[in-house]
Amino acid sequence: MSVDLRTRLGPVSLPNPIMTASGCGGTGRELGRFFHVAKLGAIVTPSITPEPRAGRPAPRLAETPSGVLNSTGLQGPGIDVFLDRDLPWLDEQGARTIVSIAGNSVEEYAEVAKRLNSAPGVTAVEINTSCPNVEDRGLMFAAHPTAAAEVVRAVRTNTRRGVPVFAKLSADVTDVVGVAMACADAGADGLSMINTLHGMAVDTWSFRPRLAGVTGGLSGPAIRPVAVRCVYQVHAALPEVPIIGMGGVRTGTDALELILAGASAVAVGTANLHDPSACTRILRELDTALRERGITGLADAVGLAHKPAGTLIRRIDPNVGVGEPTEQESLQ
Amino acid sequence: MSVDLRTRLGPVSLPNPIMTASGCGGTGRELGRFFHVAKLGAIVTPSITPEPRAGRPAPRLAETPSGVLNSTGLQGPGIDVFLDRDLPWLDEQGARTIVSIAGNSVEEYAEVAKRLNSAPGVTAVEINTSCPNVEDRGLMFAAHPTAAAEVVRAVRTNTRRGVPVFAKLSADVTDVVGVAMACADAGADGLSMINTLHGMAVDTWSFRPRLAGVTGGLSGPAIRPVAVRCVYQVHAALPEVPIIGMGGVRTGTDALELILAGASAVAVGTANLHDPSACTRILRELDTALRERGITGLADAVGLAHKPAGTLIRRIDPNVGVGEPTEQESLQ
Amino acid sequence: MTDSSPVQVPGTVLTMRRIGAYQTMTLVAPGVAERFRPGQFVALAVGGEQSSMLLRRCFAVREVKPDYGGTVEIVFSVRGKGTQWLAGLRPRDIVDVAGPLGRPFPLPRYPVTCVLLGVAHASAALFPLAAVLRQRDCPLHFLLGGAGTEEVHGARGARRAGDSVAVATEDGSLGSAGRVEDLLASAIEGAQAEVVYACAPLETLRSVSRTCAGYGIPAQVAVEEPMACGTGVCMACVLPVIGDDGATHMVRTCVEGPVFRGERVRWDDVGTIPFDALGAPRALRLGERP
Amino acid sequence: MTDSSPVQVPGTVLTMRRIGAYQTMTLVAPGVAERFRPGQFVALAVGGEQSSMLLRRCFAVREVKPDYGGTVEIVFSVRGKGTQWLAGLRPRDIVDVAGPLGRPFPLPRYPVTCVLLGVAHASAALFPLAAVLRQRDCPLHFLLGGAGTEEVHGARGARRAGDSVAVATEDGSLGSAGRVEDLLASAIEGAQAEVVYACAPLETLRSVSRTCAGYGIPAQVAVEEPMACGTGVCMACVLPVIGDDGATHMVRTCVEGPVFRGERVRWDDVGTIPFDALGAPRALRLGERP
Ligand SMILES: Cc1cc2nc3c(=O)[nH]c(=O)nc-3n(C[C@H](O)[C@H](O)[C@H](O)COP(=O)(O)OP(=O)(O)OC[C@H]3O[C@@H](n4cnc5c(N)ncnc54)[C@H](O)[C@@H]3O)c2cc1C
Ligand SMILES: Cc1cc2nc3c(=O)[nH]c(=O)nc-3n(C[C@H](O)[C@H](O)[C@H](O)COP(=O)(O)OP(=O)(O)OC[C@H]3O[C@@H](n4cnc5c(N)ncnc54)[C@H](O)[C@@H]3O)c2cc1C
Ligand SMILES: Cc1cc2nc3c(=O)[nH]c(=O)nc-3n(C[C@H](O)[C@H](O)[C@H](O)COP(=O)(O)O)c2cc1C
Ligand SMILES: Cc1cc2nc3c(=O)[nH]c(=O)nc-3n(C[C@H](O)[C@H](O)[C@H](O)COP(=O)(O)O)c2cc1C
Ligand code: FES
Ligand code: FES
Repeated sequence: MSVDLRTRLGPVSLPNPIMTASGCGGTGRELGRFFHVAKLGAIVTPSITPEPRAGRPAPRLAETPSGVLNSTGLQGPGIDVFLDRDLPWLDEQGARTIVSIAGNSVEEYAEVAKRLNSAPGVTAVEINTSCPNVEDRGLMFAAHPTAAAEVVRAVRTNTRRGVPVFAKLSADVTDVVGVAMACADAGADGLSMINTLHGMAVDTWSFRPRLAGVTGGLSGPAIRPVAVRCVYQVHAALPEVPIIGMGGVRTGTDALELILAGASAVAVGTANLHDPSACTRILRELDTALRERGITGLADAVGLAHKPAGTLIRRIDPNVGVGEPTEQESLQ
Repeated sequence: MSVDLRTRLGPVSLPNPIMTASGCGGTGRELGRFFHVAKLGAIVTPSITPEPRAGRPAPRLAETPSGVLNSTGLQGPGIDVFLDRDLPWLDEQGARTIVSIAGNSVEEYAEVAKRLNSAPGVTAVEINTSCPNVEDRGLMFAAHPTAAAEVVRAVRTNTRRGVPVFAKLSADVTDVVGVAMACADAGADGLSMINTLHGMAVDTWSFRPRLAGVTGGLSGPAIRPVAVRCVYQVHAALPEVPIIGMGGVRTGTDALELILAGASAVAVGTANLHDPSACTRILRELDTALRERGITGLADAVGLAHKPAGTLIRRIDPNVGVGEPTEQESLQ
Repeated sequence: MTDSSPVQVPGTVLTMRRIGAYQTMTLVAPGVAERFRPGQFVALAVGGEQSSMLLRRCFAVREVKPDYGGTVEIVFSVRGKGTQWLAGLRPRDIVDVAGPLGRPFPLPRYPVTCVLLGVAHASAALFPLAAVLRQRDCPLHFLLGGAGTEEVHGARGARRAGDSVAVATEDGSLGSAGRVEDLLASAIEGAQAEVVYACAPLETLRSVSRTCAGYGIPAQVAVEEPMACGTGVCMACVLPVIGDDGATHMVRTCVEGPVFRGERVRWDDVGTIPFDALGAPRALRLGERP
Repeated sequence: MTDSSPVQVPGTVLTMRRIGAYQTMTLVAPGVAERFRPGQFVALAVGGEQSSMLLRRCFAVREVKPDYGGTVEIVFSVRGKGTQWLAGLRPRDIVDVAGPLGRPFPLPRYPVTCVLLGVAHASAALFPLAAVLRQRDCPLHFLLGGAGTEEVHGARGARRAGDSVAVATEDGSLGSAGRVEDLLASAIEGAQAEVVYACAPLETLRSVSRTCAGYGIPAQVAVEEPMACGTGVCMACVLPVIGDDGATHMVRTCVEGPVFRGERVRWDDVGTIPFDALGAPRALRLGERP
């Protein structure tokens, strides 16, 4: 029995659902020393900003139980160097690239989106909405449905048709479904969930915060239950909107858990730090897990946890179902 | 060198800062088979409701990486049996009892508070604000500053002076500081943080949610960074309001981490499931940890992570400082 | 803290052997043995100090001995990641042990004929019980079941301890083919049994309880509900059980069980909150939608 | 995936010994040895399959051998919970190994006189380097330091491999009393050294870099910044380093290091984002409040 791992994210079809999570797969080259990056469904880039950013001072990472806190501050070379150096490399490798973008104002997001628009090799755009909005007392865009929607609208307007725009949401909100709906209404083709949880650690010898940035983002298996909950709630409310699920995926069955909750694709973040081969291993394990469970098509598993017990019907969902890949995509 | 572990929670002084977290220490009798419950700073009861509650169907607990998901549904005997059977037992043991209360409407909270008012042996009242408000589409009170404040006001009004009222907050909100401020303004003498995070797990064999209640509360070391962050943020905003910190405390240094972030006392939840002696072990470890760091009074450590590097000045804070215990308390 | 309180001690692995489908592990756990009464269990912490696994794993006790301050033997199968970790332990490794926990089997005051029914690893709990019943001169008839030969635990021990032993396997590879509960009626009749003790999965216990009710004899059954703490603090392990007051209560099997009178358990309502249980949601009681 | 790519393999513990303050562990890790060049390191996963510890632990390589498909030896001290777990491993246990990682020491094309300076466990990295420099007929002078005798690693090995060895301990229990960097100037002068290789804590490397700058000779220093992945994906391990373009970049020490030219590292700005670093916060660059 062979498993059809293809998945659709709006207008785009991917050969399999496993991708790196933004900021956890480097430029692609680093993990490329351990496996061929084109084997994954996609590579998600670190969040790209209009200008180069030096990030936050060290210490930037702290280990917590089954988790990691980070405050890297989106260190990166900026859109120019990204377009010159990193995107072409990914394209040469045959990778499908999802470009994560970030900014501190709606204009900055729009600017990056515009610059990407003429670049070849962009499979999708993911909006990191967890950035502080300098125009709103530094509150992250993701905190308010209207702020998140505004960014989505700006990016969608500046991105060409056929390139889906995903809004990446934070779970640090009272009502993630409300933010998700606002983003979908504003034109997001899909949703990515979840970004890191807002956390902190204190060194009990120095009595100081363990991160130079004081607070940081919590990721890793510790947060998986929160990710599963968000994906489940949002898929229940917006069953036609494709979701890239992420948060604490370490094994193929972890990925399957998010898929059952409603994710059409799964991004792997912190696990890459622990195991540089994590993405290919997880892809292999997912394939085995589906096979062992008698599931022949990934699409059949998407959202299955919402169905009454015992349901495993073959269905072709217009959104997540297995469509024929378009010619361009199947050439990749 | 001996360490002064006493701590103040508003008008009340406790011999040490370690307590059980609500719903994780049984009635006191269960852990009482492993140690004397009066050794702890306090015992926090499961959330007491006006009527008996059978709770949610099983499965009710699921293990997650460094965490536990629960959906027990506040099973309990109701306020009558609690007052007849459980509270007197705790009082006999010499334990200081913090009674956690819950309800599905402001009236239910007020009702339980009223019933407690005439009962002897209540050291403090903790309001579990994470209950669904039946009058507001089942949204938890903790989700909205106004709803949380309303409950606090009702409970404070119905609780006698000298018995402090703590509002227990959820971290599942966009702005925990806002909720904390609203509760303090409404008369809360202190704040307890954090309740479980909203999470979920899916069984990858049955394809069903692993909890009968579908979603549940995530607790354990996995969430400690979120707890530390909330305690730190709220202590920064409201330095005079005492905080009972909780979330993922497993060792004495974990407890110290919350204290450095701003907690005057620390509740231990999930660790009791893993280790029935956890509370006394943590108390011992905390004593050792303070001693090893040359800290002679617990109060000196409260909020130390907020001070500039290198600060460890002896200070008597009117709120968390070491007051002389009142006669009644020192007799216990 | 009376003597019947459990203890919590660092247990030291003494021996670890594989027998049939099961691992048999003996731990030196001072204090547990002397307090233990048949039917009680131990709860082990798994994964070491930095463990990501926070829930305890509960196991019936196969045997206690006074050696080295007290040893405890358990028999287990590798199911998930906790039992996998346990199976990887070697002599001298340390496991935190809490026990003995739970209510033991009630014992007859006079010699009565007993049927002891066990399925798979759960049969382990029958052996300390058999030893005590033997001391009280009770005739003992064992019924052991399992999926196949490898999954039947304790056939040899039962032959030593019992007056008779019958075995049933689902694949027919040992004894009669089928489920062991199907042998119960004739065993009760043949031996004129006055009480049945059973340790088995829920389905089997339900059937055992029915059969015993039919004969008007007590079924003392030890359930194996998913547990999380084993000590009564978490409310994970509840079953709907009819109390002395005639009302249905959601009782914790780790402190009010694991042993129950079969007819008290509302087998058909396991996994639900029966509408007439004490404290069941009001909406349900009024016949409204939940 | 060129041959200089690292590999990731399950390593098998071959031996584990305690020497002085350190654990010495040899792992069979096929593929690492043949790719290894002096100065590179390995990153180990700790805690087993269900580990709650997600970050890798990085260690310099003390020695590689072709035996069993390739072995790797590391020398480490128990610091936190990960190294504690490693120290508890026994022969035949499995540890996931990624390596060799990072940029190796640049090697001189002609025989030049070298000073090799190491402090505590970090001295380990000097030995594979010394072996290669020896092959190139470089005279080698070792300077080894540590808090006390127990903390000086490799004095015997240095005596075998080097033309001279000087030791300094902070407590004066071995060699001269004080810090080993205090011996550097006279070692450079005495040996007419043309290059210094150093593996030590940051403070020492800063001092080594200054001394070398004073003599106008290169310092090749291997830093030991807190790392998390070791493979370049997480941005944890950055230092402010002046690039070929003359600008300061926050570079990852795990891929662009751990070896740097001493004068390139902005030692005084470690732990900050220098205001003139590429991409430093604009507000700071404009002299505004952050
Ligand atoms: C009173 C009692 C006695 C038992 N005696 C034995 C015995 O003698 N031999 C034996 O092999 N098994 C016994 N079990 C079952 C044993 O506890 C589980 O097989 C074991 O806990 C599974 O752990 P795991 O890590 O492999 O599985 P996981 O699925 O990883 O366990 C996760 C959590 O669920 C709980 N859990 C999962 N399955 C069960 C189960 N069937 N019963 C209870 N808890 C469960 C675990 O304790 C743990 O807390 C007994 C259970 C109980 C309640
Ligand atoms: C290139 C390099 C080579 C090293 N070589 C050696 C060696 O040969 N022998 C030796 O004893 N130690 C060496 N170290 C230091 C060693 O990596 C740390 O002592 C070890 O990771 C601490 O782990 P822990 O679990 O004990 O501490 P924890 O504090 O629990 O570690 C938590 C996290 O912080 C990281 N971390 C903490 N301290 C350090 C540190 N000093 N350097 C790097 N990461 C750290 C850990 O890797 C881990 O990711 C080296 C470090 C680097 C970067
Ligand atoms: C070191 C690190 C850097 C990250 N950088 C980014 C980033 O640049 N943009 C972004 O949207 N998310 C970033 N994230 C969040 C991850 O993409 C992901 O949403 C989160 O870590 C949860 O997934 P995980 O548990 O698999 O890591 C980062 C996470 C980590 C650990
Ligand atoms: C099984 C279980 C039951 C709980 N019951 C209650 C409760 O009745 N009332 C309440 O306010 N919190 C309850 N909590 C939350 C805890 O009191 C605590 O806030 C939370 O678990 C975080 O702390 P921990 O990580 O130490 O467990 C419960 C938690 C668990 C795990
Ligand atoms: S297992 Fe926790 S109460 Fe029974
Ligand atoms: S340690 Fe992760 S990038 Fe260097």
